[in-house]
Parts: sequence; C-alpha cells; structure tokens
Amino acid sequence: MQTKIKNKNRNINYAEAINEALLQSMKLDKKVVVMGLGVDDPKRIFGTTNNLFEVFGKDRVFDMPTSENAITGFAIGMSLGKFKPVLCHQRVEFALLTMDQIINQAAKWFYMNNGQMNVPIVIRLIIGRGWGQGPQHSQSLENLFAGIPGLKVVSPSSAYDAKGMLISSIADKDPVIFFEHRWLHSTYSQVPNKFYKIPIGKSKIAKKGKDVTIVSSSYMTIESMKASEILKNYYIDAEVVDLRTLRPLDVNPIIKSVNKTKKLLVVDNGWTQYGISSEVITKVTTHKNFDKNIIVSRVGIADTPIPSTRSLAKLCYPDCVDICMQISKILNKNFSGLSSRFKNYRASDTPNKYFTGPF
Amino acid sequence: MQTKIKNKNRNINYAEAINEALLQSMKLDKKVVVMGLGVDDPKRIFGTTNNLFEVFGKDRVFDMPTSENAITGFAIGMSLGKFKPVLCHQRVEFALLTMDQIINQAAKWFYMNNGQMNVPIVIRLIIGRGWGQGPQHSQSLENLFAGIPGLKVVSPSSAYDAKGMLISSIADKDPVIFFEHRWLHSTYSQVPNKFYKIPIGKSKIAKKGKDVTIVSSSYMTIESMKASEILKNYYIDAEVVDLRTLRPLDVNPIIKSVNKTKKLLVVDNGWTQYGISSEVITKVTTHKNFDKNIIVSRVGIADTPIPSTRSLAKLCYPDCVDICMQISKILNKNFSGLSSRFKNYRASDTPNKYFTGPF
Amino acid sequence: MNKKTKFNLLYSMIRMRMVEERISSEYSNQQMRCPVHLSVGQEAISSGICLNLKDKDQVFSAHRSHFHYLAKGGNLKQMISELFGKETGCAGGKGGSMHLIDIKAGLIAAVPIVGSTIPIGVGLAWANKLNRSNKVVVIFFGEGATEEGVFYESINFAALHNLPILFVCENNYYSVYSNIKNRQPTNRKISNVSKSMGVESYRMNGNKVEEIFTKTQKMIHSIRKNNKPILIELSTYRVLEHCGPNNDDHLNYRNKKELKRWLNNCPIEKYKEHLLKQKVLSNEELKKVYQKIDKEISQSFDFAKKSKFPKKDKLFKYIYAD
Amino acid sequence: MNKKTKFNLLYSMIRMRMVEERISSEYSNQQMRCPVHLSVGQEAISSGICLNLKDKDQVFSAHRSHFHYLAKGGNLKQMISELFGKETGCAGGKGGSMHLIDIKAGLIAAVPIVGSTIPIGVGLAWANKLNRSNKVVVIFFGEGATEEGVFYESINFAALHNLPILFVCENNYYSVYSNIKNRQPTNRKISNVSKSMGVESYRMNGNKVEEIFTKTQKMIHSIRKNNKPILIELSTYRVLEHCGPNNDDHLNYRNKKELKRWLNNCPIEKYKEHLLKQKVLSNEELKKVYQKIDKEISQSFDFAKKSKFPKKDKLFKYIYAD
Ligand SMILES: Cc1ncc(C[n+]2csc(CCOP(=O)(O)OP(=O)(O)O)c2C)c(N)n1
Ligand SMILES: Cc1ncc(C[n+]2csc(CCOP(=O)(O)OP(=O)(O)O)c2C)c(N)n1
Ligand SMILES: [Mg+2]
Ligand SMILES: [Mg+2]
Repeated sequence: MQTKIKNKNRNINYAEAINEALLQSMKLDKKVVVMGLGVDDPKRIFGTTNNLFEVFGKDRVFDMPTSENAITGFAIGMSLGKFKPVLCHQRVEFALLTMDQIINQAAKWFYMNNGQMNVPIVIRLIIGRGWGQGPQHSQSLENLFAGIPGLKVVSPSSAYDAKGMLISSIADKDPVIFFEHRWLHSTYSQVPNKFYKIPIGKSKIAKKGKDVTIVSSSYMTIESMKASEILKNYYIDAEVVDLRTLRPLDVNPIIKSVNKTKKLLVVDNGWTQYGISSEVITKVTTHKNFDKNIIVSRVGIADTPIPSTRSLAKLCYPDCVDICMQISKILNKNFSGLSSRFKNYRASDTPNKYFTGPF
Repeated sequence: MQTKIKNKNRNINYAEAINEALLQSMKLDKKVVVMGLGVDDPKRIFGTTNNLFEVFGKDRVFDMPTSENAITGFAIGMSLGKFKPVLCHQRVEFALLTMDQIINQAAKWFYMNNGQMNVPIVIRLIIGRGWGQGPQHSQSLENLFAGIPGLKVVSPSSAYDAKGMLISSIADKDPVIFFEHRWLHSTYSQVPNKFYKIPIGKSKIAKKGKDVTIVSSSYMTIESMKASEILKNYYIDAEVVDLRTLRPLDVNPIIKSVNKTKKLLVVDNGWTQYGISSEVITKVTTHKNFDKNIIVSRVGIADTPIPSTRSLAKLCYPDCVDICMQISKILNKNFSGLSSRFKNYRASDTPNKYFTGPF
Repeated sequence: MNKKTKFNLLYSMIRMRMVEERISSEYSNQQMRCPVHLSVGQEAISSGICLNLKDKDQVFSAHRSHFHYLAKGGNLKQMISELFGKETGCAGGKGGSMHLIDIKAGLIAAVPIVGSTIPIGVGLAWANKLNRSNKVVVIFFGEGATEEGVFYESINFAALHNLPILFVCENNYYSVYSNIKNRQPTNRKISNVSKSMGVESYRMNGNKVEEIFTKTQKMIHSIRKNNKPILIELSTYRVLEHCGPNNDDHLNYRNKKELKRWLNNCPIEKYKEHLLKQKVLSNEELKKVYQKIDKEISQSFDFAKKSKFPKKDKLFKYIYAD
Repeated sequence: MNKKTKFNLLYSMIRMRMVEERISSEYSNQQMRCPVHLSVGQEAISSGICLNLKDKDQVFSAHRSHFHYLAKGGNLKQMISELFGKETGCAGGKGGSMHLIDIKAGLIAAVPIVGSTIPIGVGLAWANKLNRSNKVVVIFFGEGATEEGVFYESINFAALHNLPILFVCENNYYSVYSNIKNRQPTNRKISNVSKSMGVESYRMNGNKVEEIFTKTQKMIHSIRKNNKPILIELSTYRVLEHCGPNNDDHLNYRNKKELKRWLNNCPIEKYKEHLLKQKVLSNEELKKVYQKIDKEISQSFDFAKKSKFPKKDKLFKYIYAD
C-alpha cells in the first residue's frame, strides 16, 4: 500500500523517465533492442540508458561505429527481422548524415511495398542548447522530419509524457522520430512507476485559460508555462497547448482553444521561418470554421546559425519574458515593469544552476 | 541588327536557358566550374550541360564518383580555393545523402568563421515527376532547405527566370540551392541572348488581376497560369505571384496583392503540410497590416509517398482544374461545367505529349 | 555437377533474357510507364548464385533488379503487373520496376537510391544472426555503389559482427554512361578493399555461370556455417542502355573493341553450345524450353494487361501501419 | 637533424601541453563556457608534422583542434579569447573551441561533426592543384572518423585525382568512451585500407616526435613534388577525458595496464630527457622555456578576459556574404 502511494507521487526527471520507458519496454518485449554511439558507456546518453546493458546484456544493447548513415539502415534491417530497434543520436545534427535512410527508406518502406513489411523503429534525437555548443550542436530541426509522410514525429515536454510517449513510440508499428531537448532531461514531474502509454497524435491542454492561447512543444512549453505564471500578475489567464506530437498534428484542441480566446501565439522550438509554427498557424487560419476575429502570431528561434558565445546565443532563444512581450502586443496591453520585474526568469546558457558544462 | 531582333524574340526552353547561363557564366568567370554525375555524358543532364565539356575541357567540367556526401564537401573546399562550383544532382533525393555538408557546413561556414571565408557554391537539384518514377524519384523537398539560415533557395518557373537566376546564383557569394523541375525543362519562353541577372529574393507578378491572389512557384506556376486562363471563362481575374525565391521569401508583393484581392490561394509545389505554403500563409496572416477580411487557403501535393502507378500518382498533384475548384470554394462561386469543360487541361504522367519515358 | 543443375542454370538464364527481351519489345507501347533498368548480359551472376540459396535465404537488390527477383523465385506475373502499374503487381503498382519485392520468395527489397539497400541487408543479417535463424542474406549491387560511403560503413559492421552475408558486386564497368576509370583509381580492385577491411573477398568472371555456381556454393555453405561475410566482385557487362528498353551504343560512350569483346562473351550463348555439345540437352529440348518460357511470359503479360489499376482508395493506404 | 629543430620540436610540445593545462585549470571558473576536447598526450603528432609545413600550406582539423591550431602557428590570444566567447576570438566568439580558425596561419577550419572536414580538405587540395599553387593540405582526424562513409568517398577521390594531401589519422584507440575493438574489426589496419584504395599509406608511432618529423618531411616533399596523397596512421593516447577539463579514469573505461603503459610513454618527458642528455639544451634553458611560455599564456588569458563580448549587432552579421 505504502509503495503504491509512494509510486503515485514520485517525482523523477525526464532522463530517468526515458530510462524507465526503455527498461520497461525491453522487459515486456524481447524484441526491443537499443543501439547507438555510447548507449553502454559510462555516461549512458545523459543517464537515459542506465542499467540497460547490465540487465539485458550485449545481445540487446549495442554500441556502434561512427557510421550514422548505415546505422539507420541497420535498424531498418533489424526491424525487417522482427526486432524493434530504438536508436539514439546524441545531437540532432548527426542525423543529417542519415537523411536518405530516414526519408527515402524508412518513411516510405511500408507504402512502397504496399503494406507487406512495416518498419517499427524509434530514432531518438537530442536537441542541444547552451554552454557555447555553437552552430553544429544546437539545432532543433523538427521541421525537417515533420514534413515527411510516413514518419511520426513526437516531442514531449515533461517527464510524464516522455515516458508514456516513448513507450507508445516503441510499441508503434511505424518509424517514429523522438525528439528530446537536452534541457528537459533535468526537469522533474510526477511519473507513475507503471507501464503506461500516452498516445501519439494527441496534444494536451497543459494549462487551461481564457484570454490567449499559447501553443508550443518541447522545451518551449516550459517557457510558455512560466509565461502563463507571469501573465497572472497582469490578470491574463493564458491557455497553454502542448503539441506533444508534431506529425500527425492534432489541430482540433487548438481550434477549440482559439475559438474561445481569439488570440493565438505559437512559440516555436526551432527557427522562426518555415517551422512548426508556420504549419500550426496555417492549419488554424485555413480551417473551415476560422473566425476572422482571431489574431495569430508567433515567436521562435532567431533565424541565424546559433553562435557559441553566450552573449549572442542567449539572444537567439525566446524565453518566458519574450513570450509575455509578444502577448502584450497581440492583446494591445502594456505589462508594466515586465522585463525588470521578471529578469530572474530570463534564460541563460545553462538549463539550471547545477549545470557546469561541458555538455 | 537582324541578329539583335532575332535574339530579342527568340524562344528557347528552360533546359537551354540553364545551359546558356552556365556557358555564359563560365566564359565570364574562369573560376566557375561544373561538377556532378553525368555532367559530361551523352545526355548532359537533360541537355543542360551541353557543350560545356567541349568548350571548357576537363579542368572545368567534372564527372564524379557516386559519392554525394563528399561531393558537396569537395565543392565547399573548391570554393575556399576561390573556385565557384556549380554542382548538380539529377534528383532531389540524392541530396539527402549530403545534408550534413549542406546544412551543417555550407550554410554555416561564413557565419561560424565570423565572415572570413564565404562559400559561393550552387547546388542544382532536379525535381522528378511522372512516368512511374515513384516514391524515391519524385520528391520536391524545398522545405528541407528553405528553413535553413545561411542558405538561399531559388526555384524559377520560366526559361527566362531560370537563365537570369542561375547567373545570379553563380555570381552570388553564398550557397544557393537551385531547384529545377523536370517538367519545366521542356517549357519555352522568350530569353535574351545576353548575359543578364534576375535578383535572388524578388518574387514576380506573373499575371496581374484583382479578384484572387494565387501564389506559387516552380512547376505549379505553370498550372496556376493555366488556372488563371480558365478562370477568365468565369469572369474571374486572378493575380498570379510567382515566388521565384523561397529563401529569402519576398512577402511584400504578396501582401500588396492580397490587400487588393482579399483572397489568397497558395499552390504548393511540395507536400501540403509543413511546406512553402505554410510559411507564405503565416507571413501573410501574422503581418502587422493584415486585414482580417482576407481569406487564406492552400492546395499542395497529397501527403503521401508518391506511388509509381499513374492511376494513383496523378491523384497526388493539384492541377489547374483543382486550383480553380479551390478558388470556387474561397470565392463561394460555382464554376459550372468546370471539370468536364476543361478535362483536356488535366495533368497526366508526362510533361507533354512528346515525352515517351523513361525519365 | 549433375545434368539437372546444368540444365537449370541454362534455363534460368534463358528465361531472364527472354523476359527482358519482351519488356524491351513491348515498352514502346507505353503501357509500362516506369523507368526500367534491364540486365541483359548479366544473367550468369544471379542465376549462378541464387540456385545455391534456400527459400528462407534473403536477397536485396537495387535499381537493376529484374534478374535478382527472377533468380530468387519471384513471381513473374506480379513482376510484369508491377511494371504495368497494376493492382496485381508485387507492390500493388506503388513501386514500379525499381521497387520489386517478393517476400515469400525471399526477394526482400530493391530500391533505386544507389547503395541504400546495403546497410538494410546488413541489418537483416544481424537480426538473423541474433535470431539464430541460419539464413544467408545476399546483397547485390553495382561497382558504382562501392563509391557510396555507406558501402564501407556496412562492410565494416559486417566484418566487426561476423554477419552471414554474401556481398555481390556486379562490376559492369559503367555507372550510367560513366566508365569506372573516371570514378575509381585504375589498378585497384574492389575486392582488395573489402578484404583489407576484414571481409573475405574474391574476384570472379561474371559471365561463367558454372564457375559462379560452384564457387559460391562453397561460399554460401561457409557463410552459413561460420557466420562470416564474404564479398565477391564479378566482372560482367550490360548489353542494353542504362535505363530504358533500347540499345544506346550509337552514343559511343563505350569503346568499340571493348563492346565487341563483351558481346562475344555472352554468358548464355557459350553455355548453351557447351551443354548441347555435352549432350545435357538436345536441340529439340532446347526448342521446347524456348516455347515453354515464351508461353509463360505471354501469360504473364496477358495477366498484367488484363489486371486493373489500383483505385483511388489505395492512394492513402499503407502510409502508416498503425 | 640540427639542434634548432630538436629544440623547436620540444618547445612546440611543451607549449601545447602548458596551454591545455592552463585551460584545464581555469575551466572550472566557468568563463570558458564551451565544450573543449583537450589533446594532452598527443603533442608529438602535430608538432612533428607541422614543423615541416610552409606558411602557405593548409591544415584542417576536427573537434580536438587546439594542437593543430597551435602547431600551424595559430594566434594564441585569439584562440583563448574564442574559448572565452569574446569578440577578439579567432571566430569572433561565434565558434568556440570546436571551430578554431586562423586563415593567415593556414588553419583553415575545424568542425565538430566527425569526418566532415575531410571532403572539404580534399576539395581545397583539388583547387590548389588546379591553381598550380603547390600547396600541401594536411587533414587531421581521429580513428573514429574512419568509420564515417565520407572518409572513404574522400580517399577514393584523392587517389583518383592525385591530390596533394597528407591524411593524418591520430589513432588514440577511443571514440569518446568506446574502444576501437567495439567499432572496427581487430587486426585490421586503417593504413592498409587506405593503401588498398590507392593511397600510399604508413603506420607510425605517434609519440615519437623526431621520427614523425623526419618521416613526414620526406612525405610532404613527395606530396608537393608528385601531387599524390599519402595517409599516415599514428598510434597515440589521449590523457584527459574526451570532452571537458578533467581526468576521467575513475570511470574505468580504459584498461589499467594499457593506461599505465601509455602514461609512461609521454611524448614530452622522454624527449626532454633525451635532449637534456644530448645537451641540446640545459636544465636552465629549459626552465626559461617554461617561464617564457607561461608568460605568453598568462598574457593570452589576460587578453581574453579583458576582451569584450560581441554585442547584439553581431548576431545577424555574416549569415550571408551577399
Ligand atoms: C544516390 C544515387 N546517386 C545517383 C543515382 C543515379 N543512378 C541511378 S543508377 C546509377 C548507376 C549506378 O551504377 P552501378 O552501381 O554500377 O549499377 P549499374 O547501373 O551499373 O547496374 C546511378 C548513378 C542514384 N539512383 N542514386
Ligand atoms: C557525426 C558525428 N557523430 C558523433 C559525434 C560525437 N562525437 C564527438 S567526438 C567523437 C569521437 C570521435 O573519435 P575520434 O575520431 O577517434 O577522435 P578523438 O575524439 O579520439 O580525437 C564523437 C563520436 C559527432 N561529433 N559527430
Ligand atoms: Mg555498374
Ligand atoms: Mg580516437
């Protein structure tokens, strides 16, 4: 009884939640295997693959040569042999070496063989940010995958969702691109001990509200939630929709929300142009029931390669204060003292005060 | 004198225009070199590299091993040695093997070395369509490049623009992704003999009109123009904006046009979701002067891998009749007899009646 | 080698050749509306190798896939229907010639992105090894594919993990119109590269079917027994154009002498004469072979022509399995 | 070899080591806020090779780039400023440790995507050859990079076109925490693979600076004269953690014996003793060397600390040149 209560309320972080999803999925299904550079090394992909090697051994946990393009091909081949590979790249950028296997092959395999063989693979991509990682280790790039029919793309923002959605992704019969933001790994939420699924393709109302709708995903949901707290000080009651899945995009809850609030701000976790926000806004404004009084708006990462130096990098990322400033614009309201009063809320180049580099 | 007149009015096709741009750019600047699989073979990339080898020889025209990823790296390196490489992939899909070199390296090179060395390369990507080429030889994928800061992305729709924009791209100091649609190669327009530039980053009013704004690019501009002809039969005067450049996107002429027509249809040359149309519509609807009476709308390629069989492939692509149908919706008008009256206008699986396969 | 095997080798080659000759002659009717990469001239390789395979063994191919499909026992009617874009095709018309598949027969996949099936085949072999299924995976590719980085990444992994794979490089000296000398250093052998990377490797004449059969029989046996990959490089020649139904030698991209030498080196003609001389079969039996195959082919084309195109409702089918 | 050269080799190695030791000790102040990959233990390779290069020759590096930068004559103040993220940095603070550059000195680029500078270096060598500039390009990379397909694509092209390149593989047996035996077949040599692909190749002890200097002197001469690439594989060892300022041997990912053997095999200590014994320099002179370098380093750190961060207006600068 006590354990149950304890489990119900236990707080674990996002990395631990990922780890739990992997452990439980591997226990449940012998065909689940984990592969990628460093999955069995002392750091265990920021702790996310802890204990897997110890529990499941070398026949189910595979370190890999630095051969990103082939690795995806191996995973596809493994899946044709009835395995369910979960592979991981420690930075999104490394996946750019394997776009042929992901987009030309994995995404189309089931379709082009007319439904005879599906490809149940999960590709974990970790988005870097901060500590001067610079232009080649800080890209988000969700939009490169979200536009491809045949892929599913998920990007959970809490430990709770991460566990449930990774379990769903592994159980899924299709190739799933699973985005993790490095700054989310150290964020905590209540996560049940049990094996549970969060469905792919369903967004979530992270906070109910009535004055303005904020739509976001991944780490930007953290900033959006902080923004909604700040906004309370100005008597603004924001509704926050966490996309969770980027393909297929779950647009109805957004439509419902904006029909209520008449104001939409999409906070993009990637570059501002040609991103997730463009599709969300277009889905809203081309919707058959679109109410023309709705104001739509977006913020996103500055359209530049991300510089290493913190003096410039911090200018690239919108934070909760920027979000509030944008909302002040669309509400046509002045939030007095916003940036001075909430300057401690401003994002820096580390995810939290305990972080001292280098990754 | 006579030659001059002749030249002024001469009709040449898009492939010839590309060829002329290459010939003239190479003549003008000794540092321009052309590389890629097949640039010197008997077919000469659908005729676009005709005569280059004969005129400029083996030190400026290079056949290549089937090593797409390295080829982009070679081109970057060549550009650091003061050459201006123009490289070519016969299908967009082959570029998926080299996304690291394009996105991580070429796009960021100038920025990450703080303006000390730029990368003036042109990468020609040819979009396939029709004759059963199927899922891996018919993708558009402009959106994978248009979202990347540091790249310029162009996609001319006429022989005239193709020549002028290729000349501009080669002269440009930055990496330019140059999209050619295979079905445009055989389209004719008046093209001056002389060396001329069409600026990157400027859209064009392809047809003036007042009732509805159609925005498109690449081959879809052909269908949009046909649609505007059909619409005349229904006393609808459409304005057609040809984007020509996808990054940077030239939004002001679109804003101007929609402020006049109050109706916008974006015709996407790629898949409908997360595409070029999403960004165009978002730029319009988030514009500070957005008039809320404007109706926005889009059509694009069906969100599925493109099947080989013509019975299904033809269903994927919107054509001029589909465009008119969409316009009938946003104008809330019934165009009687549209599909029966204009059934000869419907797209098939070949670019024209002379085409008998296989590519 | 027994008579039956010799007969089968010849039969397989003749059948392949006749299938593609029919495709070639019917292509101009514009009913097979998809790119086709014909393999005429390269019959000996897939015939010689695949006769050694078990049903459960698995084959991967690329853009030039017809012979691998046929040699592994792929269904002819479904193949022709696929070229016609019909719903009875092996991929329901969705793939065309460049995406042949017959899972039951063990032809797992063919794709037209050069080199891209190689790591996928390696991955399946890895699964097979972990599953202890004792299957052999055969991956066919051209010498052009050995210029793709993924080839080396795959070879490295197969050697590292001792995977049961036969890599088959059909070196026909051309990639589209480009001679190998413009793409790879002269005097270097692909099989030497793979050997230096840790994979047992051999070179072979790709137009001698019996030799191919006998040698690869031992290799396949050894792969199955020892769980170790082997690579073979076979020299051969493509007779028709790279893509399409015709001959393109008027374009003069191939040296006349070279061309003549290879055309005189037809894998079928020589072997046929040899078997006739050896009295493995008579002229009469041979005639019957031609008739029988001809009939089979005609039936397959009839089947394809009579089959229906997939309907609209199939367009969005099978994008996702879930 | 003359005394001056010997002295220079030692000086170069000591300077590199001291620069990184300072980075290591100052890193915890959290002012150098970027990932650093220290090369302590690998001093002999870049010192031995780069002393043979001319100013106009060009070097490419990767994530572990400090020594290549310093050996080629990269500006120390600008390097330290870059690590501090300052506007006076060699990349204006935009790159950090993983993107060092000093064009004047000939350090053309370093990037942290494993293997990605290799084709770019090949492309520049190609340009050099076409420009008849008689420059040699040196491309440094780790043994991990030889698992990337692009390495083979690049080697093939360099051999095909006879490009003036020295490929330098610093084999320190680890990629992050992963031993080479988990990534490449045992008993196979990277230099054998490149040789089989058509590039003259050698293996060498990577901790013997004089040997490296002497042998690569001849090689670089031959590359310049004959326009042909050479690859060398050098065995060496990284002393500190893969990324970051510390030692990480408490993690036990490296065999204790192996570790001990390599730590006893320090390229600097042995050479220093040797030169003292040979009387190339005295203990006193050595002390002065340390003092001089120490001063230079302190000045560079002071310079970096005093320098300003780039201002807002720099954020959108240099995205495009046009
Ligand atoms: C990645 C990629 N690059 C280029 C092409 C274009 N292409 C189609 S077939 C082919 C020839 C490949 O040559 P090889 O592997 O020797 O096979 P062969 O055609 O000789 O059978 C090429 C280059 C492609 N399909 N995929
Ligand atoms: C394409 C790519 N994959 C993975 C990584 C992560 N990574 C950074 S450094 C490194 C080690 C590479 O090993 P090696 O080439 O031997 O160089 P070393 O660190 O030993 O100097 C890896 C795998 C990366 N940066 N790029
Ligand atoms: Mg070939
Ligand atoms: Mg290493």
